[in-house]
Amino acid sequence: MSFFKKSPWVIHYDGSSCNGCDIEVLACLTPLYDIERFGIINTGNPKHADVFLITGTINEQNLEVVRNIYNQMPDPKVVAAIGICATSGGIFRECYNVKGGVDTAIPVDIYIPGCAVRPEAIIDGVVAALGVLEKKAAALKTMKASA
Amino acid sequence: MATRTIVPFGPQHPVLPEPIHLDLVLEDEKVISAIPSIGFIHRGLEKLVEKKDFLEMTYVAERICGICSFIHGQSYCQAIEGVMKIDVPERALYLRTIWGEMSRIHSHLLWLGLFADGFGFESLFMHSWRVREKLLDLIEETTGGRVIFGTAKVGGVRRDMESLTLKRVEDELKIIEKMSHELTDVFKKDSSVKRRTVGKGVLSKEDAITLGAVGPTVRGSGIASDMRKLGYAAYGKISWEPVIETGCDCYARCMVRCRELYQSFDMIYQAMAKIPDGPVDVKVTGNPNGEYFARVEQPRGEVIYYVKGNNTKNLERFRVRTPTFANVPPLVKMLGGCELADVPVIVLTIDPCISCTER
Amino acid sequence: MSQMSIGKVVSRSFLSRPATRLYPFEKRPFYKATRGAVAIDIEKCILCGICQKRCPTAAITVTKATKDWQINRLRCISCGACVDACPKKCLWLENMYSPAVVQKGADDKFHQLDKPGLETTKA
Amino acid sequence: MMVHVEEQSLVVVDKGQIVDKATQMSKEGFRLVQISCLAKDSYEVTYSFDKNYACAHVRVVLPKDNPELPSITGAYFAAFTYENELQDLFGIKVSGLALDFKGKFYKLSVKTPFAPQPQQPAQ
Amino acid sequence: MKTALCVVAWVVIAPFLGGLLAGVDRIITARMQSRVGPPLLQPFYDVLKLFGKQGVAVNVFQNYYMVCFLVFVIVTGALFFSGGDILLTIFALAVAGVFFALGAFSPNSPYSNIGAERELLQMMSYEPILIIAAIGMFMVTKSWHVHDIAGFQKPLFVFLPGVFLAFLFVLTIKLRKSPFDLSTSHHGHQELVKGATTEFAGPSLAVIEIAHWYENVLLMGFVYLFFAFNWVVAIPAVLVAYFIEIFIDNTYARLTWHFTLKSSWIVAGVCGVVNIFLIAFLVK
Amino acid sequence: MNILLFLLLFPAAMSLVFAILPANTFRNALVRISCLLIAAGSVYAAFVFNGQGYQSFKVEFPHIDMIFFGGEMLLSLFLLYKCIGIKKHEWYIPALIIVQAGIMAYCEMSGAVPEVDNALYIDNLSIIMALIIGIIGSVICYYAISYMRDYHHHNPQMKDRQRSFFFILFFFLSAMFGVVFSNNLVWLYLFWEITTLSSFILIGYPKTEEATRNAYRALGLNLLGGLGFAGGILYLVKFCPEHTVDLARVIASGPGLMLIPVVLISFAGVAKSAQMPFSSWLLGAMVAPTPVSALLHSSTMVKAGIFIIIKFAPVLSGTWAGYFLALIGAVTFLMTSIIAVTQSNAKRVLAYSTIANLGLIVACAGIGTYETLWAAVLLTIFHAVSKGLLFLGVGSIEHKIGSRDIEDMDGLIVNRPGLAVVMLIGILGMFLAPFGMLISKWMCLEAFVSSSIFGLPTGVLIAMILAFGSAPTLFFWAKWMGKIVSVPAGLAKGEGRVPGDEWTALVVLAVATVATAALFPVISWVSVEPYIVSLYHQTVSLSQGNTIIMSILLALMILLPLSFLAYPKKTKLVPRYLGGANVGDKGEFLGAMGVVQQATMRNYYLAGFFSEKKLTIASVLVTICLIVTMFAVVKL
Ligand code: NFV
Ligand code: SF4
Ligand code: SF4
Ligand code: SF4
Repeated sequence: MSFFKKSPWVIHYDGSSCNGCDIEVLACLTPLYDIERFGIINTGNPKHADVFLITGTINEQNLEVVRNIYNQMPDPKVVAAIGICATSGGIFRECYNVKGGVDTAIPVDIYIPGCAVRPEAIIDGVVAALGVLEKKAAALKTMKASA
Repeated sequence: MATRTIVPFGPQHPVLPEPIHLDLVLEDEKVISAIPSIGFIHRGLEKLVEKKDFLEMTYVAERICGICSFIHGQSYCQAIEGVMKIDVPERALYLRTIWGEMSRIHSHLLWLGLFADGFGFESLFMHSWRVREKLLDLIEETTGGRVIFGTAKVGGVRRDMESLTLKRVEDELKIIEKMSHELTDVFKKDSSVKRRTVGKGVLSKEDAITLGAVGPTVRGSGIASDMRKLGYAAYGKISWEPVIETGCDCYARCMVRCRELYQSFDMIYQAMAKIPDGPVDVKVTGNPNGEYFARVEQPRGEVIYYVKGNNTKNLERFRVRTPTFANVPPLVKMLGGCELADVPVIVLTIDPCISCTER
Repeated sequence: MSQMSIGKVVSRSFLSRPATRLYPFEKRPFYKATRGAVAIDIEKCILCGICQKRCPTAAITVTKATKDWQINRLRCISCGACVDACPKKCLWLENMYSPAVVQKGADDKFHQLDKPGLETTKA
Repeated sequence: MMVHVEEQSLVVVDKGQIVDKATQMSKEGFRLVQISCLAKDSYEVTYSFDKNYACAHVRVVLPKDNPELPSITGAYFAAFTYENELQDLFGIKVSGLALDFKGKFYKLSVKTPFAPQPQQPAQ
Repeated sequence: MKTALCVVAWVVIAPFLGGLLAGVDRIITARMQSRVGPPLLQPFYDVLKLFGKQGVAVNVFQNYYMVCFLVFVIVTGALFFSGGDILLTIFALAVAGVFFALGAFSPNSPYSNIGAERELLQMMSYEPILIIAAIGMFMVTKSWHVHDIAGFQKPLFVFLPGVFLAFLFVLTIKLRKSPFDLSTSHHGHQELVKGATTEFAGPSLAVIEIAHWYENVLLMGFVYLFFAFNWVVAIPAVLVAYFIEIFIDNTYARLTWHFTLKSSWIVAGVCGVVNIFLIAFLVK
Repeated sequence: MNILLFLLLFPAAMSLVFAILPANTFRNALVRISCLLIAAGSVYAAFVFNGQGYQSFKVEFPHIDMIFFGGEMLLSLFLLYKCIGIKKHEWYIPALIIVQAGIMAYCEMSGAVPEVDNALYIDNLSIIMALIIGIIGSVICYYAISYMRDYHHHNPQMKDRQRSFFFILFFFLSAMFGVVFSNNLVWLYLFWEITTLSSFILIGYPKTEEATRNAYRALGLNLLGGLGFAGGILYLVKFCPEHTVDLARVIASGPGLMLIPVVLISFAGVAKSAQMPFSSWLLGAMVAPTPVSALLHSSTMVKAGIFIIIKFAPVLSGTWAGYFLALIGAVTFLMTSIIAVTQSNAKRVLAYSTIANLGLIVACAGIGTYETLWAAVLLTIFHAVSKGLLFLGVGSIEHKIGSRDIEDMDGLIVNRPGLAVVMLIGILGMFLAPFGMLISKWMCLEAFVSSSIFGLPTGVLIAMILAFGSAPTLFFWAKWMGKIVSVPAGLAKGEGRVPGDEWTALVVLAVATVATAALFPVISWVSVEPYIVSLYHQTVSLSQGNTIIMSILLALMILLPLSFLAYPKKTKLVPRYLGGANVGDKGEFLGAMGVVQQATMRNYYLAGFFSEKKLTIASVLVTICLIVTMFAVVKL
């Protein structure tokens, strides 16, 4: 039995979002949406996190930061690109400093569109991400077993 | 031997929702120096004018920031209207005022929560955001978006508010105002909050001027500087005075925002009482030609929109100087000699908005 | 200075019902004004391409040759520019947001948002 | 009715005078509002100062080649952010900066993106 | 035989109690914040999940200290619940605390390091009161043994109100609650990210969590001692004490280490010491 | 008796040899052999006399008392000679010398010094002290061989005066044996003064300005204490109705008659053990080469001060003077523990901790009940072993990493695992359960709470002070351990090995630290308890339950680190958390202005919170008041 579904801890990083998606992620933690109901905690520390919520585009300066955070997260982990900026670059796609969506830096497991994303969409998206997390956990287990 | 502690504070850091980096040099936990590094959110959107026409840029301006989104849109429109000498219908001006102040309330409530989180007062954070959600419902109902209002438009606003809605909004706002009182009282009186804010991050009146502080940051240092006094939108037609506090510390800046909350409620009530009937936009024809500096009071202070058009669809130059950008030098000053634990508190008292700052 | 100034609020909250809406078990209908995903009545569309031109994020692709109107939902910022521009008024913004997807591209193109079966209005 | 239009006062000064001008402004109690730049055939650097809600804009025009500016951080320390921006985004060399980030204020994928010269990818 | 039974019971049951306590804590906290909060068993889900995670670390040593931390917390509790010497219990708890700090020092990363320093500062803040509490208990019951203290027929807290107050004060530190949640940021966010636990991931984080459960139960055991004359009173008293701690957690901002150290020493010095002297003169 | 004479005379004899021999292999071999012999001698003495209780011996030697008197005068002359060229403000030093010599001469000349039948004695306490001096002292001398070679290697500008160094070192040991074996207080006084002289010379060894200054400070303060000693003798021979300088008789006479001289001599003990108003000399002594520090702190000098106070504990017991003496110790313990928190120089931390622990011993001895005395003796043993180890460890580390700053010891566990383990054992020995220091502290606490004077709960106050004082101890030791175990990125194993002699010394002491902890009940039972019983006719012993628990704890402490070897090390290593700004995996990050920086952790010493200077001044004032009170209440 895997408990990943019951206790997904998240870390949130603001790539170069306009804050719109950002504060919606925070809003999810607060009383009206309260995602702690699903066991979700915003850890703020990559080493404790299972789900990487990232908002905003990837630009020259945060590329390495995003990779660093991703690499410091222990397996199994999933990445959720939150908001149009994160999924595709959105309205800033053509800016000189913008490289594009999150998948230009790290593999993304779930894309949650919206500008700004609604908290409900984030909840739906994270729940969908948990399915992926579960699968990855199972894969990790078999890998461990075979190793 | 390095004799001091060097700590990278950010860019990813749980107390800061947005990326900002500080090189903190500490001696036990005393901050000897704090050198900021920014640019994590720099997208370069000012240059988008080359690719998007000046009307389309409204959508970009609204997305400079998701917190002060509406006023960005408004400021952009005012700048274009300034260049093109467009007459905006009065109802639109009042609507801009109402939405602008709603946006300020939402921004301040949000900040109160983040500030509380910054000094580890989790329940205060939660309750601030609980109240804020009520306001977001009103915003969503009247604009269609929770954080990106999407109602700014050159020459007016994109949608109207029916008078029935206006009445309901007013009633709801009264409830929200009552709820906010419970929270601002905590900021005002609680001993543990005071212990964390009084005397922290002092910015003297002189420094506030020479370092170019704006918004609640400068008003917390006892200087009445509020761009709404310029009288744009409907601000010239309602009665109000800038809020100032003279404490010069984190507590004073917090108090400025707490009081501004109620000022904003009051402004909305006044605007609702005075709002005339009529159209909410005019048709825009032609292209901008000439330059204009528009100055508007954002929740965090004065924002400057500079536009220069050359009679084509695309602007020649578009520049935004946001309040947080102006508040960075004062921040550097405030951080010197504080405690590590005060770093988030002080950083948060300028209400940093990095996405605004770095565009 | 007062101690535990928030005590009243905290105790009241403790004793009364939480403010939480139990999403996804309890859903609140969206407002009429809520801007969600773009939807199209493809029957009415004349494939004029104005919406494509007006879209600030280039989310819409209109291909006259294949009579195709497509939208990339991972690009649309729900600004409504296309809706405002469409001469046939065949576009509108749903109140429902577009759903999350696991694969980029796979779900990129579709004509009609699956009706989420939500009430779309309140008040 | 007419929208409120703020009066725009603008003086153009020589590059050599800007430091004196800034010092004078500072003595008179003006606040530095912003420094912005427009690069076309030449560089137009505009300094804005404010006192009692009255804004004074001062402009310096620099030639296209090797633009250089003296720093006004002596008069307004806060100018360092704007002047670093001038260096990074426009490629204007600002001499005597109190806090010089040496082109590391922003990390950009193209060098001096706002300069009229053709842009090159950084590094 | 009974001792052995107590020890086994402690080792086996305490983590469940501790986990439940943490679950209740989280729900009550959520309710105070007008939220629904996680399911009751959430702490167990968390820990079980953590065991399923990959254990990343900065160096090969660091996780080991945490195992030592857990072992020593268990030993401490075993000492306590088997009725051993109360001072020795406190000292053994200090050993456990030191291991925790060493674990946090080991990765030499700024946040966990400052967390470790703060952990030590916290220990420095609460040690005097723990010792004073033990002394007070001895002076009243004439025994250093938990066994005898628990068997004391009169209500201890009546004799030791000041000490009990001071103890409640430091309990906030030990339970890692605001305003003294300095070293690990158990609740909410702070300048130290996750402080001492920043560099721990997966299984070793689970180990830390379990150790904290044990520790919390042990601390509740301490509270129990003050009311041990009658378990019908004691158990509700323990729960009330815990509830008060949660309430305090939700009604205070996090304060600084200066304040923590100063205030806890002052409280120890005033409430604790005065109480002890009164006892010394009154209870002969 | 012969073995006593051997211990007294052999080191002195060897010291003369070393005064002649230059540093070479032969000399080194000779030093090693002497060390072994001295250690063996003390062990032999322990074997022979343990369990025999108090034994005293008559020394049949013509004019022996005259010789001692001559020695005293010579010593004074030598010291006066040394005072040529002192600074102006140090005028008090020759003055003290002259006053003391005058007092002794007056006593002698007036022919009032009574005879002592048995001038030498041995009892369980002397045995313990002799073991400390014999074993730890000689281990330190042994260590000094290679240390001094490296020392001069590292400090080429310094003149190599190893001959006088080793001369004094061994002479010092002789004097210490003299202190613990003399039953004649006049003899004891001479030995006492010789330790003062030796430490004066050893501290001044580097001949730098600072060293000279500190040496004179040590001399001055110890002479001030010596004045108390001389005063005590004067009282005994001139004013005391009992009229004796026989130590055993003084103690047996009890507080009624003997409190005044005992308090006077205890005052000397307070100075020698560097209690609070006098603590500065011991801190200044840090300038000397490390073996000297080790010697002064663990087995000689300060231990002489402690020894005399412990010896007098039965007289002090239950008196107000004794209580105030205890308070001096307690206040010293509290304050120096707090000050130690602010120190980053390893030797200063050790010095403050020594003063603190001696304070604890003084507090125990001052209270003087059988329980506290038991704890005091055990503290002395454990402190000697661990402190010796720590000082030698720091010395070796300093030679290897070129710094004695705790901040520079980070990564030692990777860099120099051997030294790190040694240091960790030493530190554990100082403050954590179940090691000796902590166990004794625990016993003190229990003992203080139940002690009282005239029914007043006086001990409780000291117990409270102890409760507060232990907390900072925990802080600075644990912090030091933390530094040692922290692993900075990109650290390689250090170059060069620790010299064999040093290693031997370190290992012996490390093993001793663990062994004393493990054999703690045995030590208590075999040697401490008999001593206590002989004085009080009752004693403490650990309950069996606690002994078992402690054994379990100790076993865990030993087994846990060992089991690390079996611990799975398959974890994936990732760089430390640096807010996502990491560059590479060496702990570097991309800082402001695009500069790549190393994240460092230094200087967490709360120096802005606790001020060394202010605290020192405050505690000096308090302790001076306490001393005045102590003398004032002698008559109570
Ligand atoms: N208020 C505001 Fe902005 C703007 N302009 C600013 O710093 O929030 Ni995002
Ligand atoms: S998707 Fe929209 S709301 Fe979200 S960050 Fe991007 S621009 Fe802002
Ligand atoms: S603008 Fe309207 S009609 Fe024209 S292509 Fe788009 S949807 Fe069809
Ligand atoms: S709503 Fe805006 S972004 Fe979306 S398709 Fe229409 S124009 Fe494009």
